[in-house]
Amino acid sequence: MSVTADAPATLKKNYLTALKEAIDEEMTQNPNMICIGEDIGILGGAFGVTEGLQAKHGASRVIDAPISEAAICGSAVGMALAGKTVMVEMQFIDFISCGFDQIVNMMATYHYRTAGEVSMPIVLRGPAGAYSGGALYHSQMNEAWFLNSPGIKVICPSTPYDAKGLMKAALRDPNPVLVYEIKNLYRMRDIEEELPEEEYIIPLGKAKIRREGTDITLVTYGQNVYHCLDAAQKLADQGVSAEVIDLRSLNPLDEETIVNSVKKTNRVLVVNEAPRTCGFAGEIVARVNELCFEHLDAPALRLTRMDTPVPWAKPLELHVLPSVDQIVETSLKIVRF
Amino acid sequence: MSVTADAPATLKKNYLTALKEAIDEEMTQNPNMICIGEDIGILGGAFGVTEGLQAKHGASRVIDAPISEAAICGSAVGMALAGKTVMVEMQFIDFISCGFDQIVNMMATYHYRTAGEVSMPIVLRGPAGAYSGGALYHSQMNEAWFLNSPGIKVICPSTPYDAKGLMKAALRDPNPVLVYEIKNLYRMRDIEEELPEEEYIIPLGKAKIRREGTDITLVTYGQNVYHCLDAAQKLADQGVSAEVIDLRSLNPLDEETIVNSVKKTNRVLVVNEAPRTCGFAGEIVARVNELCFEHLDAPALRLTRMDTPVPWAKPLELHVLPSVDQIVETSLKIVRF
Amino acid sequence: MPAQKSAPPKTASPARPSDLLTKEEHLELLKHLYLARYFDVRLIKEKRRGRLTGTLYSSHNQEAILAGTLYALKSTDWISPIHRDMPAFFMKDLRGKWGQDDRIAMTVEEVCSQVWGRSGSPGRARDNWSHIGSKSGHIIHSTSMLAGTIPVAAGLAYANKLDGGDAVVVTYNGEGSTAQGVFHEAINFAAVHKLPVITIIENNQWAYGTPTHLEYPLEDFARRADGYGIPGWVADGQDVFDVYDKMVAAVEYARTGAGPSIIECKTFRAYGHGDHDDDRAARYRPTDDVNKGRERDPIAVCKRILVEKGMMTQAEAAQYAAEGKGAPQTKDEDFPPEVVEYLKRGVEYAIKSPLPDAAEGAMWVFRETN
Amino acid sequence: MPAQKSAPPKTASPARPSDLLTKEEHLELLKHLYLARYFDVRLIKEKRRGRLTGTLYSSHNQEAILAGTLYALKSTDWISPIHRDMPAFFMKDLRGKWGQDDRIAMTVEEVCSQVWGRSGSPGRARDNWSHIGSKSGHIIHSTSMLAGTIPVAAGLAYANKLDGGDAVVVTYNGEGSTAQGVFHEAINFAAVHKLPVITIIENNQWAYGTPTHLEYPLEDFARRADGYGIPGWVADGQDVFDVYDKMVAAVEYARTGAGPSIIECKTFRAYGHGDHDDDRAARYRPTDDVNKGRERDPIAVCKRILVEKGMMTQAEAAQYAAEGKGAPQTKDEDFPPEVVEYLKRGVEYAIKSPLPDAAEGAMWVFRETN
Ligand SMILES: Cc1ncc(C[n+]2csc(CCOP(=O)(O)OP(=O)(O)O)c2C)c(N)n1
Ligand SMILES: Cc1ncc(C[n+]2csc(CCOP(=O)(O)OP(=O)(O)O)c2C)c(N)n1
Ligand SMILES: [Mg+2]
Ligand SMILES: [Mg+2]
Repeated sequence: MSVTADAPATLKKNYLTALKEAIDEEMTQNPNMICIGEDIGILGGAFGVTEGLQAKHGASRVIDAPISEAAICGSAVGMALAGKTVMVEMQFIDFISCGFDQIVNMMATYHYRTAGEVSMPIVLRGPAGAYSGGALYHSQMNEAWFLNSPGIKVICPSTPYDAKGLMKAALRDPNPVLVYEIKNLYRMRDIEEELPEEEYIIPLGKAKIRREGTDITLVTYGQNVYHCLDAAQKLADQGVSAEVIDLRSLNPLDEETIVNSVKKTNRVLVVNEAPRTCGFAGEIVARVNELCFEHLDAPALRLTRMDTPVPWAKPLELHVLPSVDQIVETSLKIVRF
Repeated sequence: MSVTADAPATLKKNYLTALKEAIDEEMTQNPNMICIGEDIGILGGAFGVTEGLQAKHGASRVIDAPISEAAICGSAVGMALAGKTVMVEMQFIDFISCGFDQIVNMMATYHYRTAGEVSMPIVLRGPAGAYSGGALYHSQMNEAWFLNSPGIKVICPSTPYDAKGLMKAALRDPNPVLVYEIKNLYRMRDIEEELPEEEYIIPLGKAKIRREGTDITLVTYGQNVYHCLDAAQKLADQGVSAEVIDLRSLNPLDEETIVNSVKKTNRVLVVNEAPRTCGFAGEIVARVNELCFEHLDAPALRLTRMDTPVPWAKPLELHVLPSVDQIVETSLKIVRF
Repeated sequence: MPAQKSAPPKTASPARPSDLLTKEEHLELLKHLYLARYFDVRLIKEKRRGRLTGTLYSSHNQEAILAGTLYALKSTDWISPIHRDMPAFFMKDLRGKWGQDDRIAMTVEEVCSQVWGRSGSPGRARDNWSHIGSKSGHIIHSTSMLAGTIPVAAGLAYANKLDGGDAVVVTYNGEGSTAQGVFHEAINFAAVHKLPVITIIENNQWAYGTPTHLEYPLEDFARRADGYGIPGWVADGQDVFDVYDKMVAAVEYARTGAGPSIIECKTFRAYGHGDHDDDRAARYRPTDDVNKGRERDPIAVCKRILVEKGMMTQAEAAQYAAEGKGAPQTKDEDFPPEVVEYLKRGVEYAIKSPLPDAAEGAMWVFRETN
Repeated sequence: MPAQKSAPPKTASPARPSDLLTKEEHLELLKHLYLARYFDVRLIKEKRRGRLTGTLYSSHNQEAILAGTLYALKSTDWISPIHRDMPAFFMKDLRGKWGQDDRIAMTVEEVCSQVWGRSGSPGRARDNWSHIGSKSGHIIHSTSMLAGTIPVAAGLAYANKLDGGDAVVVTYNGEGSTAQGVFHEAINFAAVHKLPVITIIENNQWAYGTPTHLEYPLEDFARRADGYGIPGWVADGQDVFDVYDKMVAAVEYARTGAGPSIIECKTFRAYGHGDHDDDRAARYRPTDDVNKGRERDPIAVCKRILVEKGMMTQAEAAQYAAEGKGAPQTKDEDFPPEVVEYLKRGVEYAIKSPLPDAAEGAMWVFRETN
């Protein structure tokens, strides 16, 4: 595609830049905001999300922490207690397991324990997701751990526009918000887009219909949004009209958008890449079941990672993760139920 | 009830004794078995599950560890690598969050990562469950974290007989098995029972129908088994025949028993006390939906803890947990759907 | 350049800081010991009378640690007490403020309401026992997870320093808790950034049923400081003045920007881990050790020093004989009446305070808006 | 009684252990340095030729740490290398066994198959890069979580000691990784039980993009040992003989039951954190520091000592000139042919080894039966 003079390609921004802008804008507007993480300052982050931030806002507000996830998460709590807004970067979301107790037991419950006296405006964010040969510890989508731990909001943007708007909302939220950034999307060319010049915020808890359809609802988030969109195209070729819902925010969850869609299509497939058992896909199936069982013409199904770790070698990895073909196939099964 | 001569009450054993016997018997039979945990030796455990074990088997096989859950879980991995069977006690299952990474990333995946070369015969066990005024950190049922982490089996016995038989099976399993012991049941008089003189094992992955019924299936585990049995009795008074399935083992899961029951009753309510979102109750709802949707005459529903921590004061605690009345009420709603 | 030596620096003061305290202050410290002791005695009695349920983690015999450390702090400083430190919650800021409770971090009414699990507690009985705190009163709310507030303290200290504050943040920990990974991570972080964080180690020789030699290879837990090149003081935890002296040094060190430090206070756990453990503890702890460990009652030690310093007569010292007794043997007459009165007020308030409404159980999971 | 002092004990040997090595052994150590270096060079070249994907964590300039420590071990000892230690996997047990690969913990073919992600690797390419190991070869399989194998090492050492074995367990860690909580928990546990666990700290001055002064307040990471009362040696990580000497002392200390210890090896990371970081590293690391850090190439240092000791002539030392060069500048001719041959065999094997079958992805989540 050739670039025309009146649509300069340079204005398009990738997912990573969108995140960076959101953080930078909030750091600029909110002098009470601190960033902490491993290698986020001098290096600018393993993926570069915080590049330039330390030079601009100073080493005391953009802290290169020791490799101590528990101390990082715990000190974020202390900073919040002192009135700060804190952005915590996990170098990979997989390493969140090392700060787990401080997050689920200290941070997530602080507001609850104090009957509202203390709030915890903390954003925990980091690169996540498989399909990239990252193997067991650089591929995780472990959101279910935190969705089962009351007191943490969880979001997962899939476009640059959403990434920026949701990140800004997260950084203004008085509660802990965990952001699954899809590392495969950071620099993906296909999804680059122009972002508004003026400031914008996307409130947490609003899903987005990425494609309208009438025969089946595909509920998903993260990079599976693109798999579902591809599958919807293939389904269209076979005469099946699929609606694709990008949840964007898992907690709070936009049940209304899901229910309205199901009322229209009467069929649902939920797709995510986390392990199956007790994953969020099953949760959506359960909710659909609770909220609109009588509208279902077929069982609400899910396509997820198998209950395995994410293996390294490509054939292994692809084997355990949902694919476009599987989405098409399962959708057809549901439609023909 | 008066005790007759030919049924000496002294033979009845409680849940805690059953667990203790299982561990002791395995320690005796398996010289390669080691126990490690906080205060399990000199003290005999906070609740006394390991009482007498150190005196009998020695301080080098029953280790009083420092307050270091990560080192405890990690060293169990090392011991397993050296060919040992290891029993790890968490003083309360809540503190497992402090050893989280070693469990989900090191222990659970070891067999997988080595393509089967190494097995991890480790039992992680500890007191769990709410309804006892234990507040946020002495009440948790955090099984969903581990059910979403491939490579760990999870069980939750509800009777002395099961506790012993399942614990012995767990201690002979070549995989990590996480045991949720219900501390409210440890010394509960009502459930004491005679245990067989001869050795017995209950294989993991077999559910138990605690009460047969035809109108609705109540799927549950842990102390909610008793709530469901009480509810079933009340339902019977109202002419509704409820079947109560005690899962006993969550992974592996006995799908067959659930499906067979649903085929009979066509209605399901799942009851557990973990947080709702991404909890195991939702998982069961999703599976029922996948496996026998066409047999459902009403939506499969769940009754769980609300998505809150477990608060301390009794009225607060009861408010967020499922109750017998709620089970009855929800069952009636389902039956009358 | 970070400090390369871990030897405790000399304090700037020529004399022992405690020698600079006035007679009133000396006497006030003794009163704080009485207060802490009476809190414990009172709760045990309330429990025996069936007016209280739940587990009590006694601070009996360890009161000098709380009194001595808290006396060296300003109200802008933060503290984080744990299960064995209940009196700390109402003793913070008490120096020179007896009878002016409104200026105190947390009132005894609030603390007792917490013990009783009533709505009068700041957390509205959502979490139990020592899991209480106050943002305005500068007390961190702990979870049950031992050592868990040390990183919180480090973050607080970091933020406060960044804002130009001079607050010191003090966490209290049992010696057993120092084996937690988060202890290491947090102190390492605090040492790198020279944060004003003071870690008090209450070495009472036991961590529940585990003796110290199974928790740590060295005699002095203060030596943990050496791994971070920070000062590690050892204080006589039975002597409120020695504790105070070491604390003054640590506070000065912290407040002048030199960084974190550790104070190990040697003491002995008087009873079981909690009162549920009293019977078992009698079996797992050698009687001789227990007797020896309880020989030097901090109230007695304090009185002896007051008499030696001429701030109290022998007769005055003998007036309230709370020392050297178990709770059941201790009578109200063994305490100054105002101490009894003070705690009584708290207890009565708590008992009258209603339970929170059931519906509150579902509230405050998230804060609704900013 | 646990050790109360943390000063490194004297070794029993009168001379430096390395002085007791034969000429052949001296030369063998040099060969091991060549092997490690060539592995790195070869992989970088394979990647540039497009025959390899993925990230390379170079051990360039740090080879003496691996060669010197491994040379002091028996095959019954266990090791746990991490990302920067790839050559360790095939160098374990190599002492005196050149050409007898069947008796070696892990073959170079297996290691290369791992790098290439092929089914010929022991883990069948289920996990990547250094996440490899061998139960029979006594190599612990690490996760990505830094310092994560130290507790595993402690448990292994515990079990082995219980069974009367004399194995020593050695973990390798970057200096940045010592800030992990699990480092503290595991070493504390090992110190309490005097377990034969040796913690090697490869202090290469950087942890990814973070310099040491932001990771730890002291100059010497070996001082972390002081918090546990265990020996903490500092070795010159560029000098394979100094590393060997310290390691012999640590092994002897461990094997005689005295307990764990730490050896910090001072070195410098030659390139970026991984090869993906080379360009950025050139920006975040001052050029002068990098030049200085790479001044003392371990191959050059080793040769100089060999010449000094009269075990090699200047001319022999000059024959293979691998030292002081970047990978692209290094040619096969800069290495002894048998070294090139050895690695080449591994690479060729790996490249021919097929990818694992897709279906294996779902296998071995659980072991089916006992
Ligand atoms: C992370 C964690 N593990 C285990 C426990 C259970 N526990 C509560 S108190 C205690 C002993 C604490 O000993 P110590 O730190 O010496 O304090 P002390 O009670 O002696 O004052 C234990 C093991 C806990 N609360 N947190
Ligand atoms: C628990 C954990 N946190 C973060 C990371 C990401 N990470 C990988 S290597 C690295 C730097 C390691 O530095 P160091 O320990 O000094 O070893 P080096 O790479 O310098 O050899 C980091 C932060 C990780 N692997 N594990
Ligand atoms: Mg103690
Ligand atoms: Mg390093």
